[in-house]
Amino acid sequence: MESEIIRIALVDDHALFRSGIAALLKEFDDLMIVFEASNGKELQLLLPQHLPIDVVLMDIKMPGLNGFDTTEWISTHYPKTAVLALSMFDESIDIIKMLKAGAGGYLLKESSPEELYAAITAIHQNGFYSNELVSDQ
Amino acid sequence: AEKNAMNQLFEEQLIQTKLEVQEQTLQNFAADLHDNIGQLLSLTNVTLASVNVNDAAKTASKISSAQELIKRAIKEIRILAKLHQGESLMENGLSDAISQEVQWFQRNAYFKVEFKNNLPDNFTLSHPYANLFVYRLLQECLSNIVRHADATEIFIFLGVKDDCFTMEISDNGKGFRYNESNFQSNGMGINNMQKRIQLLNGTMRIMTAEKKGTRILFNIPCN
Amino acid sequence: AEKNAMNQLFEEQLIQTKLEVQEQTLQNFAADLHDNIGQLLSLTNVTLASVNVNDAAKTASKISSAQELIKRAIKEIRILAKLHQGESLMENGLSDAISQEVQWFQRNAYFKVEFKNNLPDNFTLSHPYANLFVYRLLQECLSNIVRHADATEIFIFLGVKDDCFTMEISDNGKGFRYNESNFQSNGMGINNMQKRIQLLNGTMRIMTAEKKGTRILFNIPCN
Ligand SMILES: Nc1ncnc2c1ncn2[C@@H]1O[C@H](COP(=O)(O)OP(=O)(O)OP(=O)(O)O)[C@@H](O)[C@H]1O
Ligand SMILES: Nc1ncnc2c1ncn2[C@@H]1O[C@H](COP(=O)(O)OP(=O)(O)OP(=O)(O)O)[C@@H](O)[C@H]1O
Ligand SMILES: [K+]
Ligand SMILES: [Mg+2]
Ligand SMILES: [Mg+2]
Ligand SMILES: [Mg+2]
Repeated sequence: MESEIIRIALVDDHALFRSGIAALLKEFDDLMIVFEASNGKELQLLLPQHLPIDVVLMDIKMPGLNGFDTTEWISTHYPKTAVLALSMFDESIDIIKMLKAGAGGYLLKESSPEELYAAITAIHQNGFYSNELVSDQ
Repeated sequence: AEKNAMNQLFEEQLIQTKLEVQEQTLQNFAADLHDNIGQLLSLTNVTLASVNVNDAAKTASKISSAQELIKRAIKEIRILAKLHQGESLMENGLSDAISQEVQWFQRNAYFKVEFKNNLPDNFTLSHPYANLFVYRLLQECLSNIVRHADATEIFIFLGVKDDCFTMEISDNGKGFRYNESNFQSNGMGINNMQKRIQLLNGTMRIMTAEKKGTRILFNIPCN
Repeated sequence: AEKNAMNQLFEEQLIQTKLEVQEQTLQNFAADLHDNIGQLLSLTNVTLASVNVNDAAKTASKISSAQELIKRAIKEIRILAKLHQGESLMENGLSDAISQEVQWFQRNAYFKVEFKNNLPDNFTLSHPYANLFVYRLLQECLSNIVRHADATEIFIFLGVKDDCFTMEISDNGKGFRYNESNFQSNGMGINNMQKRIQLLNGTMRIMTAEKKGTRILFNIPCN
């Protein structure tokens, strides 16, 4: 368990944000960014080519296929892949919709790398990560 | 008397148009702010949070990327604030107003936008309301594409031909069922476009079919 | 027929009011964005620029103040974006809408603002347009104070008395010449306020004299 590498996919339409987060996550030795996608449609193409993916970091607002629908698609077709929502939105409605779609946790984009790391490992091990955003719902 | 009634129709549409332009502007404004600048700042925060001060070399490079992000956010705020100063919208003519709107729209990078502007510099339609009406036509079309089309590519063309102003807006999205003589919709967008085009003695043609994308063509006499 | 004409007057004023509210909102939005968030970011940038990475202790504290600033900017962006989602303005009632406007206004800190809100929670006027009209009355008064009064202190009171909604807005500025029965102005603000107050069967009293500040009292029947 200890040294296992967690395989991650990153989905976000904001290119700069995506590459910034990818760079920061690379500093953690047991995380591996397997691929990045700029929206849900792209993820649908890339995911089957890169299995297994342990955790998907999922933006909400994206063109084409948004975070809600993409999460639902993953839950249906790849139940072993966990989803962690990573969004600007702090509204209940968005959080609830993501959890309902099958996300195992919800983080705001300004969260620190430590929290991001903690959430990724917790979701990978237990299937969910709970913080105030989630437990307040 | 007929002329008077016509004028009143224009006035009513003008004020309604102004309202819509602002509503759309405000919505875009709030969304852009949240989406663009909010995300730049979030990333800045994450970057700073990741600093380990005992590693001087890495710290220096992280601080300089944080500064780059902040500078970009400041720049975007400036553009955003300028872009949305309601009154000054048509200051530099219709062509400029539309170019600015399209430019801003392009930055989202959700869509591949091709913009072809063949208008002469400083082009304006002679009817004082017409320019605002046209601007609103564009806004409505773009808003429909964002909200309904599921498109990835957009094409926008502006030009003058046979003393007519022409605007074409196409997308490669899912299209919809449209029948000019009998179009029922819960929305007001297309209805309002039709009304205003009539007032300007222009025409609007919508070419669309399910799964075939949408192409809208406006023609408005220059005077 | 008379009732119909009345309704049309209401409708016309409603759409005019909406437009004005938005215009004002948009202006405030752009200004706030620039002043508030722009400044926070500039400050962050300066803080980061001053870092000497070889001094680990100071670096850590500077980075954490930069983070504080950024977090505040993000928070403001969230508030701003939410505040201006047009339609939701009156969602939580008139009292809440006004409180938010006043709060926002206070933050600029150009003025000392005393705000006394005696309205019951969730208070709304029964006529559906009345709430927006009242909101716009407040905005116009505040905008006049900012632009014309040269004031340092503002007092705002909201309450209900004898089944009448009451709003008072006073400033300690330079005042102006005002004569209710015969007021000529190049501006539209006070004229529009009069029109709307009439539609609501309310009253507006302006008490002002040169160098004596201005006090405006609104009374509107609750139903
Ligand atoms: N570019 C497009 N691609 C696909 N469907 C479209 C497009 N433009 C319009 N539609 C369809 O036509 C309908 C009517 O559009 P219309 O602009 O009149 O109303 P709306 O956008 O739904 O509401 P409103 O404009 O009042 O906010 C839309 O609901 C949508 O189904
Ligand atoms: N609180 C105030 N203090 C001092 N002078 C005021 C105040 N409110 C209004 N005035 C004076 O009354 C005039 C008329 O105000 P009004 O709101 O009708 O028009 P305006 O503010 O000049 O223009 P507009 O409201 O159309 O933008 C102002 O130009 C100003 O001289
Ligand atoms: K998002
Ligand atoms: Mg996004
Ligand atoms: Mg529409
Ligand atoms: Mg005024």
